[in-house]
Amino acid sequence: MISLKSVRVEFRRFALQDISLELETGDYFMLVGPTGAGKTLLMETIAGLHPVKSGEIWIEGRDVTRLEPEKRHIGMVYQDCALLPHLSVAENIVFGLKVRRVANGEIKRKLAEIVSIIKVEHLLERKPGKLSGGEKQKVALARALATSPRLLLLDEPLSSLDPESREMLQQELKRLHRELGITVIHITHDFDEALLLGKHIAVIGEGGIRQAGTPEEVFRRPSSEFVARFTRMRNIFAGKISGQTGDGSVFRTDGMELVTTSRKTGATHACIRPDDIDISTSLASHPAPNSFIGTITRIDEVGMAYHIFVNVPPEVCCLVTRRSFREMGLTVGKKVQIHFAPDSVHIF
Amino acid sequence: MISLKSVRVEFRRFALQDISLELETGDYFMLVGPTGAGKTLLMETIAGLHPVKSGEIWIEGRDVTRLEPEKRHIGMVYQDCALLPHLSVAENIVFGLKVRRVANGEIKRKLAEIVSIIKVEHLLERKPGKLSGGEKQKVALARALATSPRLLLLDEPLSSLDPESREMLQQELKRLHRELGITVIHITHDFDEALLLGKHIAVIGEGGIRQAGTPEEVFRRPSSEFVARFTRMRNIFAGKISGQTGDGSVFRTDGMELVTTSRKTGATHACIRPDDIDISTSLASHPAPNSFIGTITRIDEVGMAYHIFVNVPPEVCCLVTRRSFREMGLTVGKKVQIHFAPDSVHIF
Amino acid sequence: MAVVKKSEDAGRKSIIRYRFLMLFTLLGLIIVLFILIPLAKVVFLSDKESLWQAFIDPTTINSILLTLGAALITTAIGFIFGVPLAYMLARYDFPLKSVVEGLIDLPIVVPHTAAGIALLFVFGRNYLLGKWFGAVGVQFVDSLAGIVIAMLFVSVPFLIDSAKEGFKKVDVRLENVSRTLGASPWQVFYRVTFPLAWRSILAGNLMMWARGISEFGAIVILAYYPMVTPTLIYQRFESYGLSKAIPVAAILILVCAFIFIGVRTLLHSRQKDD
Amino acid sequence: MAVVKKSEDAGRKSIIRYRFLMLFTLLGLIIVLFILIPLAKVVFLSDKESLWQAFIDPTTINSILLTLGAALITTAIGFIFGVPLAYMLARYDFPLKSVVEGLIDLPIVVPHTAAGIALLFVFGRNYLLGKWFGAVGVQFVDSLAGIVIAMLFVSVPFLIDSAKEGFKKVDVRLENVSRTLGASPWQVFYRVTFPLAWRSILAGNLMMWARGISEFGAIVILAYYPMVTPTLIYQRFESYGLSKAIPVAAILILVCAFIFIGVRTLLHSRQKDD
Repeated sequence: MISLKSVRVEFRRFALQDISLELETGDYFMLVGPTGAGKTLLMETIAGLHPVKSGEIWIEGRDVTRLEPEKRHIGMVYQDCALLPHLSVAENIVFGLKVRRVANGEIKRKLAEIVSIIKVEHLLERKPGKLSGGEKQKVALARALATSPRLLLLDEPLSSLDPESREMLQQELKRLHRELGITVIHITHDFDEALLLGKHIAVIGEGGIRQAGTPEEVFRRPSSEFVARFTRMRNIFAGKISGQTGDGSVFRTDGMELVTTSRKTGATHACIRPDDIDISTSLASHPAPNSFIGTITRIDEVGMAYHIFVNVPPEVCCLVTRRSFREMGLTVGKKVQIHFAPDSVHIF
Repeated sequence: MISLKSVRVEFRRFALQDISLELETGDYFMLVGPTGAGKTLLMETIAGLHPVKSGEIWIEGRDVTRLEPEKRHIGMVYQDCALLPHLSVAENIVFGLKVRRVANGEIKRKLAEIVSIIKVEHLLERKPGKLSGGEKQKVALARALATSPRLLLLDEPLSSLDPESREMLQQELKRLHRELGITVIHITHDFDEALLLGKHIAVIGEGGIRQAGTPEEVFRRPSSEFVARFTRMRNIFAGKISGQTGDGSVFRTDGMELVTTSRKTGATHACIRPDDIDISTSLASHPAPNSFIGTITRIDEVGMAYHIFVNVPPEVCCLVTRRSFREMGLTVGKKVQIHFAPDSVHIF
Repeated sequence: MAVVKKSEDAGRKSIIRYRFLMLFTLLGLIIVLFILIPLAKVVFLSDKESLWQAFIDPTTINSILLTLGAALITTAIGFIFGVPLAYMLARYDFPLKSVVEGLIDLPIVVPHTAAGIALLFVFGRNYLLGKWFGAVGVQFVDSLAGIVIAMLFVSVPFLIDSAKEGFKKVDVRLENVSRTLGASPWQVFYRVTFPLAWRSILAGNLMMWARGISEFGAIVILAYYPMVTPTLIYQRFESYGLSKAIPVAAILILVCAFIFIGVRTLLHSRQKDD
Repeated sequence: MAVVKKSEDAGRKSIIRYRFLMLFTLLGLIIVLFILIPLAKVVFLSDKESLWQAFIDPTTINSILLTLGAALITTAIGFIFGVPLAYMLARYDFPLKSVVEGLIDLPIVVPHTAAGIALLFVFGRNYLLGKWFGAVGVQFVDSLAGIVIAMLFVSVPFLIDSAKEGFKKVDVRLENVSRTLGASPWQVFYRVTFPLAWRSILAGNLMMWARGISEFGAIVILAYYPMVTPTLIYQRFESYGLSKAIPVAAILILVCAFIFIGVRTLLHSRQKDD
């Protein structure tokens, strides 16, 4: 188990405060937050590269708060890989073994083992300057894994790659985690990446951890407006609880009354994911709960789908696949009915 | 009308060859390609900042191939905005008018006009160093528009912004284009952005233009494997045409026979977009065309949807919304039926 | 096990680290003291009375004013000829560019007396340029003009290098954007490139000034008279011994140190702005 | 209209541009020639016979060997004390750091004769360190040790600055990663930081060597004898006139130019690697 207990760390004029995290051995933990949130600082602090002002860091039952980085058995991969430019790929991979004065035979054996896991045989003699982005990341991973670390820290390993290499490496990371069972903390600013890879997710921002949990929890039940915005929830409405139903409550916002299955008291915001909203062109005559009629004000093409903005008012953003979009023939100005289930309405 | 006729340009060891483009006045033209494809070089060439080796550039009926940049009436916005750090925001915006020796009264009037279009009043006195990424982009846009250019060149204006500012600026660009009717060439490496904003798209790569057309054309009917891969088509199968049907042809690939409405002869690849594929858990007994049974081998969470990889074989990637995913209860190892319409099969 | 092991580890590590850095600190300290002690001793520990005597001695005053003035003229000349060259080197490629860059820096390592000899060989009364200038009444041997020529030769690389670095730091894309906005290359230079490189150019000018003041070897060969302060120091030392030379040396070191503090302040505040 | 207008525009523009750049080129050319002509004239146009005579003259040979040797010893001392300091300055923050950085660069602008006076005031027979060293038989006045001390004072900033820049260019994250892989700070230094900064350090050493060879003002005060080549040039000039000084100056300029070409080649090939 890895745990951070109220860690405070300062670097230049930036500070992270009261960072508490806990992850099980073998977890794939995504640390996600906007640029400038201090993600790299936190990673380097876990690795022992910045002095901790207060709080504790424990790795596998051992307090490492004041331990030197070289004693922590942590593997680290930076966004730009930080391969040693004066060494070949092979020398980079075995660097950690060399400095630990592992015997030559053992180094050879270990190199062969790592190369059999991460396929970089054809690169071993090259200098890092001659590698592509994806190849560099693989080598950096191999180097980090060669010393059999207890924890692997990845700092935006995929951000600077083109989409194809990125996807290849995502699969590679998934496979490595599955095969080696190593504990991973993976930093990213891309929430989609967090959903794709993470067993657990923590959202970091405004100098601290904002929310942590499973992808489903963070994605569907954000605990604050910051997290809701960051996860591109889009439909966030301010308001207050106005009543109770059999198994939930009614949330009143400007122009809409939302039925939710949640009973959280004192909630000030309700949110609904665009993909949880049904849109139809047939306008039902009898009013159902969470069913509203509105006019399409804007249509945005987003990759393989469309965002349809329906003004009830307020304006509600709905996600529609290309196929449905074509079939319904949606256009700006058209009247449509939107509907969503009570358990899609999350209040906080 | 803007046109490039077989333009060849070299910069250091990099060359762009035989670049031909044509865009109507008032077009919003997206130039999209991977990092290192020479997009910025091409933009700077259009602006007159690199000498053209051969070919011609015409802007609004005038050959500008050898014209100095300051005579071309082109507005340009770099990814990092390139605001003049020693001048205030207001001075930046009117810089182009100052150097053209426009009268002071006219400069004031023009500044007021630009500020009324792009809302940056509250920033006018500040130095660029004190602005956020989104604010910088707005100022850079205002500066480029202040001289009423005939063509606006945007070099990845959104790439370095956080998601929220990016979305704000996308809407801003849409609005400006609509209101001012200016011709825009917008460079990006993000195909989703190209779909969202572009009236026309050109894909650039491997030293030249690979395909140009409407978003729909490029997205659904790529003309080469390069474009298909770049637009994340995912299902690309090598094979050959094996027969004709009433209104199309049959394409045979390893393990599948695909019925398509296209009659293109000599095609060597077929492709199908993941979102054009239906997936169902009820396995039909009678075989229909483009209907296959396979086993789910992998499930990837991609933002608001899932990629389901079904091994027929070959492995086919299908897109399923979160809702359908939950309703069907898809898991790895499950047998499912996939189906797609003949007009979803594109061959090239 | 955890806690004990940890403190052992941490303890051992930090001693090792301490030892390695302590050695480095010690070695570094020696070189710092080696530079500090002579300068501090001359400036602070020399006899206050003779320092004052030197300060009010018209010979000293005149020589210091001559030195500062000559170095100022040199800097102005260097600015006029050096800044355009620095701009060309920073922005354009041309044949033999790297040869020119090397040549420009050569005076930094050319022995000063050899430089003086070389200059005399060209600007001396009976030589090439010396004859031409002599025809219009300018002579370089034992004259202000000679001092300026000698100072210029040894100090102009400092200005050119600093200005070149300054110009290079100006993002070419700022110039590109300015061009598309309608500015001619000349407008781009004086409205964008020059203002943005200004601090580096100023720092280069100050550096050049200070280097001009410090020159002795080249000047002593080209123009022993009128006597610049470094020559005066040498002459006092030769004629009257160390004690008479110290006060003049102290004053000159202070002057140069102040100019130099100006350079560093300029460059330092620029880095903060970036 | 289009074609005619266009060619007009382009024609006019390029003349304006030409004029502005032509002026700059002209101004730059003057300064290039100002540096080139004296050096070229001394090296190429001096009397071949007397150049050869000077070259086989044992006084010249000995003085050149002495100068090169003394500068080499200086460089070695500078390396031992300067590189650790450069590393500390590049990697660690400590109180008064910017003062130390300023102090280190001060010798570049301190007038050379004043530096000589200051050194003599500390290392002279009757002064502080001079006494101590004298007690163990080392004396600095008119000795190799004095030459080395003078050279060290004026040339060590070049090594420290170059090494510091070299260390700074080494990405801290390379060191961070190496630490996590199990390397101690000392291992990180000699396996990562030093090898990656090596070219800058070597260039700094060469620069220091060349600068040591070029020194005159400080040496002439501390150690007129044994005579280093810059002093020899001065002595020949004073005693026999320009024509006897030229051959020695030519040889020394060539030596320094060759070392300097080495520095630039090193730094240039490094930039290509990056």
